[in-house]
Formats: sequence, C-alpha cells, structure tokens
Amino acid sequence: MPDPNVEMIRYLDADGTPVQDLPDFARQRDTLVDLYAAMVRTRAFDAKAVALQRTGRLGTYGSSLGQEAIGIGVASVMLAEDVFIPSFREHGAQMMRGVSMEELFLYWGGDERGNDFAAPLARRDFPVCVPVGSQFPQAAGVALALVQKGARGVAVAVAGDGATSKGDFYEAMNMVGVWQLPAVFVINNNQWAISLRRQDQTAAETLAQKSVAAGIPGVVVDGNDVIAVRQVTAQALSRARAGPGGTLIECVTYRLGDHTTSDDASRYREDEEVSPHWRQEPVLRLRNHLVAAHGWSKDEEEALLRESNDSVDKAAEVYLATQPDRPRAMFEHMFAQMPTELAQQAGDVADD
Amino acid sequence: MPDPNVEMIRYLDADGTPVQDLPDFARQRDTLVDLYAAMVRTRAFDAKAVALQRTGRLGTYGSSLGQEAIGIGVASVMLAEDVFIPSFREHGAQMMRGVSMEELFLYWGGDERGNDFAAPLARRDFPVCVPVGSQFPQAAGVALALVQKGARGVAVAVAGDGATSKGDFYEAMNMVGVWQLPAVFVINNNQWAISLRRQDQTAAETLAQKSVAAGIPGVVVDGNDVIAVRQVTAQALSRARAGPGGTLIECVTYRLGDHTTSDDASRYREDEEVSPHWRQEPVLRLRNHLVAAHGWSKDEEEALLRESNDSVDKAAEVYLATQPDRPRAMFEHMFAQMPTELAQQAGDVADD
Amino acid sequence: MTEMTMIEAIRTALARAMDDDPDVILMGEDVGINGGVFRATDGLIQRFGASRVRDTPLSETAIAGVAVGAAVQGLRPVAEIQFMGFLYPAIDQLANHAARFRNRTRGRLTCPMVLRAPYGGGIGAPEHHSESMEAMLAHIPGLRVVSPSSPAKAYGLLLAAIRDPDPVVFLEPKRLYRAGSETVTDDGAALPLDTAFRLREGADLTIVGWGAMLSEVNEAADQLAGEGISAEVIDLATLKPYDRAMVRASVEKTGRCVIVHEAPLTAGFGAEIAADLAEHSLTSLLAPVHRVTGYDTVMPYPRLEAHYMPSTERILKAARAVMEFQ
Amino acid sequence: MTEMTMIEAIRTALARAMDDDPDVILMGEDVGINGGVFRATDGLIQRFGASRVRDTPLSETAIAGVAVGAAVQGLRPVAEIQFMGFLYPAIDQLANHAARFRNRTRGRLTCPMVLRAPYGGGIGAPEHHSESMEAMLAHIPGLRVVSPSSPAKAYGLLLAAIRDPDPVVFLEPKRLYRAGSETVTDDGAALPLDTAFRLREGADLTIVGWGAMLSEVNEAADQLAGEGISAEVIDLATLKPYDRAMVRASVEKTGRCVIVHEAPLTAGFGAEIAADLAEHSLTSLLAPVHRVTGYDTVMPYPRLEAHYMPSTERILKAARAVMEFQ
Ligand SMILES: Cc1ncc(C[n+]2csc(CCOP(=O)(O)OP(=O)(O)O)c2C)c(N)n1
Ligand SMILES: Cc1ncc(C[n+]2csc(CCOP(=O)(O)OP(=O)(O)O)c2C)c(N)n1
Ligand SMILES: [Mg+2]
Ligand SMILES: [Mg+2]
Repeated sequence: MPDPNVEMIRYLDADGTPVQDLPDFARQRDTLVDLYAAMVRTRAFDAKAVALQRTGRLGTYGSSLGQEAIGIGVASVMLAEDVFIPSFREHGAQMMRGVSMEELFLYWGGDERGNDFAAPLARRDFPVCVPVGSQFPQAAGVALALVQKGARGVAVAVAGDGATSKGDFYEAMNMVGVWQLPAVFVINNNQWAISLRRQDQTAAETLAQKSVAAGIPGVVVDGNDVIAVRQVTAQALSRARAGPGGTLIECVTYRLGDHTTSDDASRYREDEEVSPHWRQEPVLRLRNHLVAAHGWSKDEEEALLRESNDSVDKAAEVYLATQPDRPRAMFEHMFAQMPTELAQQAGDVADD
Repeated sequence: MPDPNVEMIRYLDADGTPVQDLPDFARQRDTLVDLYAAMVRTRAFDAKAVALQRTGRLGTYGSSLGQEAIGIGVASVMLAEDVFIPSFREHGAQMMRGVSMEELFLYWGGDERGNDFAAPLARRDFPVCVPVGSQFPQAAGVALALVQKGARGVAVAVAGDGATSKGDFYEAMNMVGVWQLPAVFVINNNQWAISLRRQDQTAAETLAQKSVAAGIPGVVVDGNDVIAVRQVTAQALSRARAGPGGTLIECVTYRLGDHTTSDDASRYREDEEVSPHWRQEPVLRLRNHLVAAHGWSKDEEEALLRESNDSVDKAAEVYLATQPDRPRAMFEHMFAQMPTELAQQAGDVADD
Repeated sequence: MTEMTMIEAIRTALARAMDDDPDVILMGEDVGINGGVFRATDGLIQRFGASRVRDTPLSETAIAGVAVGAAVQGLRPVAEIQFMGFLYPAIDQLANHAARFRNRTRGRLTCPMVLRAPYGGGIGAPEHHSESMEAMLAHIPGLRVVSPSSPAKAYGLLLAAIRDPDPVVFLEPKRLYRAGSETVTDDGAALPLDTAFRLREGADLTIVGWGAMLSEVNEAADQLAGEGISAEVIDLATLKPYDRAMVRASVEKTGRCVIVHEAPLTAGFGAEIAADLAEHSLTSLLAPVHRVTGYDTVMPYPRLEAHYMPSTERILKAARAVMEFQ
Repeated sequence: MTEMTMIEAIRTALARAMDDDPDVILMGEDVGINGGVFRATDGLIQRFGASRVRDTPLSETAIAGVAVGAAVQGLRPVAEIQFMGFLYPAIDQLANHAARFRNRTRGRLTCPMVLRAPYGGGIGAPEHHSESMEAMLAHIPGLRVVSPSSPAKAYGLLLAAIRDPDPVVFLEPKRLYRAGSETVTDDGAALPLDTAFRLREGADLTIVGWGAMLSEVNEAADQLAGEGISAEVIDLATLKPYDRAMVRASVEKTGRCVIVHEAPLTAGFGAEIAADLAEHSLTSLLAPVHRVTGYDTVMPYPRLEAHYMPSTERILKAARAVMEFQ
C-alpha cells in the first residue's frame, strides 16, 4: 500500500530561512524573483478585484490572499504541452499560464469573453470550474486524451479542501490510478470550505492520504512555501511524463480572507484564529528569504509593487472600458451551427 | 493515519482446519450448524432461482454462489435494532433477517410486493439496491437517524467490489467518518464487476485501504470463512454501538457463477481461472470443519439438504401460484394520498 | 403577525417545524454556524443544537442520500442544496430512491424528506448559480415540486412540505429572498400542496407563473389593467402535481393563456401546462397559448443576464399578441 | 448492404467511425472484452485495441467527466452508460459542462462527445433498467438528444452524432435492439440530426413518436388504415432540437395530433410538442391534442410492466377519440 508522506515537505520556514538544502532552481536569484513577482502581482490583482467588487464594478470574487504560492508554484513548472484545469481561486496560476488580467477581470465581471484566452500557452487551458470538484474527472479525461494522442503533456487540476469530499474527486483519482493517467491533482487546503473547517470536512488526518484509496502516491507540502510547492509539483510532473501515472498533492495553507466577496468570515471564525497565519504567509516568507539570501532591496521591492499595481490598474481600466457583448452572443456559441429554433429565439433580442 | 490491516483475517483454511484459535461462538456446534444450514439453504435458493429463470418463470437473477459466507456471517450477528441495506446479491443475509423465500421470489419475479417484508426483524430493512453503491449514503442516513433517535442500532450495508468505485461509496464513507456514525460498510469482493476484474477496478492494493480516505478503520477478511466474517462484523458492530463510528470490511471471495442469469462469463474468463476457487468455497469449508471438529454426519447432511430443498420448493410453489397484483396497484403507492391527476390516469387501467 | 422577507419566513417555518417535531433535522453546506449562505438557517444551530442543524461536507450526492436514508428510517430531514446548479448530483437519489421507496415497498418504507434549493437568476450571481431546472424534477414520478412566490407562501408551503409524508423538492426563488416583505403569521398553519393560488381575478386572459416570475407577471397585469385588459393571474406554487383544474377553469373562462417561466423554453414546465390546455381546454382557446420563458441557451453571465430573463415587456408583448389574435 | 438488427447497426456504425477517425474512442462498463452487456461493442476491442475501447471502473460520474475532458482536449469519445437508470450521476457533467464549453469559452473549447445509453421498457428487465427520461436531457440547453427507431436510423444517426462537433446524448431503445432487422448499407453515410422522418404519409391525423414506440404507432396506423383513417406518422429521431417545422406542417395539414411516448406524462417530451402546436398551429387543430404516454408512476416491475407501456390499443383509442371529436 502506498504510504503518503504525512510529513509536510518544506524548504523555507516562516521567516524564510531554509530548513533543508534548497533545490537547484531555488538557488537562482532570477527564478526566485520571478516567483516572488508573480505572487506579488497576484496579490495586487486580488486587491483590485475586491475593490472593484466593493464598488459594484465586478461580480462575486474569491480572493487567493495568502494562497498565492500554490498556483504560482504549480504553474511555474508546467510546460506548454500541459493543460491547466483550475478551481475558481487560482488567478495567479492562470496569469502565469498566460491568461491576461483583462480576461480575468472580464470573467469575474460577468462576461464570457474572459474565457476566450488569447495567449497560446493558455489556449487549451480550462476556464475556472465553479461546480466544486467536477474538474477532476475532466482532468482525467484530458490526461487520457494526451496519452491517446501521444503527447507528453500532463493534466494539472487544482481544487480546494472541500472538493476532496466530492465523489467526482474520488472517482477521477481512482480512474487516474487504474489507467495510470498523467494527471496531477493539487489540493489547495486553505483549511476552510466557506464556513466548514477542514476537520469537519473529513476525518482523514491528511487530505493527501486520500490517494491511498486510488492507489496513487499522495504528498503533503507546505502550501505557503512556493519553493516546496514548485519542487513537489515538478517531481509529480516528471513522474507523470515518464508514464507511471498520477499524484495527489495536498498544499497546506490558510485562507486569510473571506471565502468570497459575498462571504463574511467573521460570522464563523475569530480574528484570533486568523492572526497567527499572517506570520506564515507565502509572500512575506519568500521576501524574507530574498532579502536574507539574495539582497533583495527596498528599491527593488518598491519598483515591483509599483509595477504590479500599475499593470493591474491598467488592466482594470481596459476591462471597465469594455462594453458588454451583444445580447445575441448568448445564442451564437451554443452549437457550431445555430439550430433553427435557436435562431428564432434569437430574433427576440436586440441585434446589438 | 489509520492502517488498514492488509493481512487477511481468517480462522479456517480451505480444508476447514483452524489456522488460529477460534472465537467462542465458533466452538459451539449449534452455532456452526446454524451458519452452515443458512449457507446451504442460500445455495439451494440460488439454484432454484436460476432454474426458475432458465425456464422463464423468474426475472434476471444474480446468484450468490460461492459468496454465501458473507451475508450469513454478517447477518448472523446483527440485532433487531440494526438495519440491513443490501445489494442485489445478499439473499442469504436477507433470509437470515427474516425475509421469506416467497418474498424474495416475488421480488425477483418482478412483483413489488416482494419488498413488503412481513417479518418484524426485517420490517425496517431496505429492499435490494440496484443502482450500485447508492445504498451507502442511505446507510449513513439510517445511521444518522438511529443516533438521532437515541437507538443503539447500526446500519449495515453490503455492496460489491465494483461499488467501491462509485463516488457515493466514498462520499458516504467520508460522512460516516466525520460524523462518527454507527455504520458498517461491507464489501463483497468477488473479484468481478460483471466482466471487469478487480485489478482493473482500482489500483488500490486492497479495497479495505479505501477507508484511509475517510479516516475510518478498514479490515480485510477471508470472505469464504464464515467464522472470520462473523467475528470481524461482530467487532465492527460493537465498535459502532459503543460510539466511535464506522468500519469498512472487505470480504475477499470469488464469484463462481455468471454475474446474473443475463450474463455469460465464458465471454471474459476461462474456466481454468475459476476451478481453483471451488476449493476455497465457503460451504465446503465449513462442512469440512463440521465433519472434522463436530462429527457432522452424512445423515445430518442429507437431512439438511432435503429440508433446504423442500423449503425452497415449497416457497417457489407459493410464488408461482401468486397472481400478479392488480394493475391499479402501480398508482396506489406513489403517495400517501393519491393526487387527482394520478387518480385520473389510474382510470386508464383495469380495476382488477 | 410580523413583516417578513421570504428568507425570514423560510427561517421562521424551519424553526416552527423543528419546535413542533423533534424528528425534523436540517443538513447542508454552511447551514450551521454560518446560518446558510443566504441566512435561511441563521440562528437555528444556536437554538436547536449541532446535532439537529448539521453542516455537511461538500458532498451533494451524500447530502441527498443521507437525507433519503434518514427519512426512510423515521426522521424528517430538510436538506439544503446551496444552489440549484449543484443539485444535479442529487438527482440519482431523488429519482432512483426518494421518489420510489413507498411504491417499491408497497407502503412499508416511506421517504418524508424535503430538499430545499435556491434557484433562478436576476441577481448577477456567478455562472452555475442562477439555474431554473424545475422541469427536470417535475418529470420524476413520486416527487412533489413546490416553489413559493411570496414570504407568506414560503412559510405555509414549507411547513406543508416538511409535514408531507412524501418527498418534496422545495425550490426557493432567491431573487425574492429579500426583494420585499409582507405580513406573515407564525401560527404553524400550512398551505395546501394541491391547489394553485389565484392572485388576481380577470376575464380576458390567464397568466400562469410561479416563483420569482410572479413579480413581472403582476407588473404586467397592472399595466394591462391600465390598457383595459383584465388578466387573471395564477401562481402554480406546487408544480408537481399541479392544480390542473384551476388552470383549465381559468382558461376556459378567459379563452387566452400566457405562461411565464425563467427556465429554458424547450421541455420547460410551461410545456406541460400548454399541453394540458391543448388536450383538455382546446375548444375554449380563443388564441394560441404563449410561453414567455428563458431561451434555450446557457444562462448568460451577469452582463447579459437581463437579456435572458423574461421581462415585464416580453410578457406584455405576449399578452397583447394573445389579445389581438383573431 | 446487409440485414442488420439495431444492435448490429450500432456496432457497425461504431466500427466505421473508429475506422474513419483515430480520435474516436469508446468507454464504459463492460464495453471491452464483454462487448457491452447488449453486445453493442462486441469485437471492437479485438479490432481497435484496449486503448481505444476502454472498460471503465463502475463510475458514471467519471465516465461522463472523463468523456468531457477528453472531448474538450480533442478526442471524440463515445461513452456508454449501461442503462439509462444509471445515467443520473452523469447529468452534472452533461448540464454543467458538456453543454456549456463552447458557449462559456466563446467557441475556444468544444465538447464533441457522445453519451450512449439504452433506454425504455418492455423487456421485463429488473427495476431501474427500463426508464425513459429523455425529457430531462432535452431540457438542457446545449445538448442534442437523439433516439433511433430502426437499424438504419441507428446507423446513420449514430454516425452523425459522433461526427457532430457538439455533445450528443444518443438514446437507444433497447426493446428494438434485436426486435427485427432491416437492410443497412455500411457506406459511412450519416443521417441529418435536424430533420424528423415522415414514416408514413396521411391526411387525417398526425401521430408523433420516437424510438421503440414507433412499433406500436405503426401498428396503430395500419389498423387505422383498415378503418379508413389515414394517419401520418412522424419519427422525431432528434428530440433536441426537434424538427418543429415538419410537425407543425403535418398537423396543419391533418388538423389532429396524437403524441406517443413511454416516459411519464407530466413534463414528458410530448408536452413540448403539444405546447408548440398550441402556440403555433392552434387554428389548424380540429381536435384536442392527445398524449399517449407512460403514467406518472414509477415504471412497474415486470409483472405489471405491460399495463404501464403505451399499447397499440391505447394509441388507437386516442386516435379514434381525436377523429371522433367535434
Ligand atoms: C458542487 C458544489 N457545491 C457547492 C458549491 C458552493 N460553494 C462554492 S465554493 C464552496 C466551498 C469550497 O471549498 P473548498 O473546496 O475548500 O475551496 P475554497 O473555496 O476554500 O478554495 C462551496 C460550498 C459549489 N460551487 N459547487
Ligand atoms: C450505478 C450502476 N451502474 C451500473 C449498473 C449495472 N450493473 C449491475 S451489477 C454491475 C456490476 C457490479 O459489480 P460489483 O459491485 O462488484 O457487484 P457484484 O455484481 O460483483 O456482486 C453493474 C455494472 C448498476 N446496477 N448500477
Ligand atoms: Mg478550502
Ligand atoms: Mg463484484
């Protein structure tokens, strides 16, 4: 029986101090700065999105505050031939895959065109999956298609701790196991599914151990340590590419904010519970490490923040200036060829 | 993390020789004879049912040939306050719970009245569950009701190896784990789900290890050893009654016959594969033990066979003499009070 | 007698049912300490305890299946599916089990459960949060499907649903949760599940609707009145089985019928009503039956949602077409 | 040109599609070495290998979801659900995903998959093995729902379904699998998915049906002919979207319509057809539209099944009532 590593894999402690030898990539300043910049940009995007929502200019939005290391770590080692199948909380990973901030704003602003990713890298990626956990069977299907077509790509799906209670997750993981499909299932275990605590979600000690049910390896990783997430994902990806199948990766982190802008977490959790987690969060952690190990300067930090905020603001402006699509558009993409009855119904709505 | 016992629990080897100290109940001749008689009767029932089907007097039927020890072992330690929630292959357990052979014949003959169990013991038991695995969430619900109502009963569900691939199984087991419900999930692992081999059903080494995903204990037991099945079930039931929750029990056995009377197993498995399993089968095993340890005589054996066949034949006769229900009956049990529109529709069919 | 919004009325009915009957339990995602994402169960865990107000894992199949098992075993579970768009995994348990226990055991085992779910659009919710698929459920033999159109109806119908000895799917038009309030008396009086409600008497045409669409229907009826057209408005309330007699009688009186629903047109529940009229009231029809519905498209994201929702204007257009028909 | 039963025609179409397009793969329970429980895929694993004919674990949710993911990623999966009664867990993937990918990505990602399932009763199968819930699927925007009524139609429509760039649910009336045979030419020619089939021309009334019920419909039409009543018979074949124009034109010609289906009456697909007529062909109707359908009951176990199934006699009764109406 596979024995999921119940010891959490971690490279940096909360202060950014290495607790074991760093992998090669993590000794390179540039690589770490790229990871850091991506996390900072994600945080800036989140802040802007929440602000837009609060002022009525965006729909319900789920911030990834405090969970940036997961998506960034995962996407940073994915290749062009891989396919990303995200939950609704992996904005950072989506951006790293080439989805533009304008597209993300459009999506969360309630416009389907936000899912028509222009970037070649993201062209085959899936839009976010709202029905929790239902992306896992699809990811298994993507993996099957990749194998069947002789591609060397891997299907990478991300979902939350709550998603691990869905039958979809389990059925898909079981199929990945029995068909040895190149799929990596990543769990963003942010300790909460809206108001449900992780320990009320399942009696399993770790979420990674759920892989035992499917006979595939499971790993627990510190989800606030982008180096660890990246390293573990890289291993799972090479394993998948080499052929012996899928891996379940549990990334342990914490949801610092509300579930979404529609949620008020103060109804069900105390601030005192949240506070200590601010000390663990991934952006600060990597900054500490960059400062200590690579002389990351105040100027560099300020330039990065400015640049991130500027790019986010610019994207928001483009989004806000984008007119809604023509009402007819809702009919035009239902089928490759519009059936007669739909064309008749479309006659009801204005042409532009 | 719970560690499901991957060593299979067994008391009698294939020859009926004890491989370890027997539990108390298994030292008593009467108890063993009762278990044996129940298995023999089940086998006689199966044979008759298949014969009736072959001659067009029963519907599609799934025999439990070779798997009798599971249901008998399980049901023999269930109490009146427990609730049985069976798959379609646990005729033996149903009979032990008081369901009459006439009722079983009626059900398999295509008559809903076969589910209106008359025996007090079976009065709250569920009819067989055809949609594979969907009985598990219900079993969790039964367990919840038992707890909620302050009863000390346990919900006991049985399903096949195939059922362990359904999301239902997993979601239910997870709920049993997190709510610590008094539920015992028994898997009849007969190595086949119609034509799918056990090893193509899941990459998990054992089915019992799937319990790890839900944080509940899992046990592997020799499903051809009625003593082992009974003993392990008894332990799981006391654990459930005492409060700390559910257990998954994998009973390893072999489907000696076709999947059902509609199936032709020779399409997908060789006789050579089946033959060795005849040496393992549960009825012969217990008979060997009874003969060796308790002087079970040829006369006793013959009397039992005669008696079993007689009771089966008698029940079959009653079944065959039972007229189909009035056509109107299909409307009469849809709701407590028949809605007007249904009453109008019922006007279409003959009154008797 | 208190002014209540629909969400308050639902909460009040739940509390009343739990007070009256210890077998009533609530379960669903976030129904406990969070009080439900729409606050339908706010305060109930404090009042009735965590064993009767149960936060479930994120498992819609199990939510339905556990409710079925618990109901069959003697509880009266009221399970919540957080949004109708996430109800599909519960259909297996509803269609293959809840709806059948009484029938397949010839009355020995029954399944008195309620499955609540908010449904419908018009509030700018994210995708999968605005569906109206009541017709799929109404096609399942053995289920009752109910949808209230006002706080008082929500209160009375929900009590009736919980007390009903058979499974009921209770669909709550979330657009109405806080859209207005009315006087609701918490007297424990249930409303009948087998009659529709005539919201307005009229002579010229009948407009049939349910749930949130009654707002637009009533608005349209007001405007029509101004134009000298007297519309009879029927709130179906219980869709399955629905009050065919009232609809037929009304249309036989007015001779004209417009049916309004948010769900897509094709095989929507409006089809059943129109078909019933074509079958039983044909000779009274002075004009074609019109259906004003959502389109056969995916419910659009918020920016185009308004173009999908049947508007007062579209209802008026249909009503006028029906009146002008000759 | 060969005589084929429907099951042979389906197998032939599958083989043809797999020969033509390496992206076509089959998956489902027992579709491999066992050749499917009805033998629809018999011999295909030997011919196309285990990587293109995949026996799945017992996981309907994953069967549908894997098909969705594979289709979106460029395969043309044909997934089998062993019986329609076990299709419910696949609805989430169908409604929330398969039917939406093209729309929600504005054409970037598409989902050219086929979900096959045997449906319908009349063969004395165990409970849950005889359902006809096509209306539930036909209500989902973005899906095509197809059901053949003969071997040749099964061949041509299945090829069309597999080649269609969008998701198609292909419902096979299992009562017809071996009920007869006809000449089928394995020429790779697909039948259109957007037109119904006029099986018989007639002047006095229109009978609309699909799938297995066409047997009874044709029988009824024969008998009616003997009584001097000329029935036009339309096989809908594609239910969603269906050929409204042909049905309307026929009823506008005959003035009378009987609709036949095995599924329960309420909110069955017959309701849509009757509603469409009440909306668009009302003035041509010389008599009420009649629906001859299953009842709003659970499909009975085999012993009472025959009383549930719409019989030739019930169709005749409806046809005569429609003819005698004045
Ligand atoms: C199948 C399904 N059920 C319910 C919901 C409503 N819902 C949205 S997010 C959420 C909680 C998700 O928790 P988790 O999986 O831990 O992800 P997180 O939001 O914490 O990232 C719920 C219940 C949904 N989107 N899908
Ligand atoms: C959900 C569901 N899918 C498919 C079927 C058709 N079917 C009936 S039995 C069976 C195999 C069951 O295998 P297993 O669970 O191992 O039980 P066994 O028959 O071996 O006792 C299948 C696929 C079904 N009844 N239910
Ligand atoms: Mg979470
Ligand atoms: Mg089996």
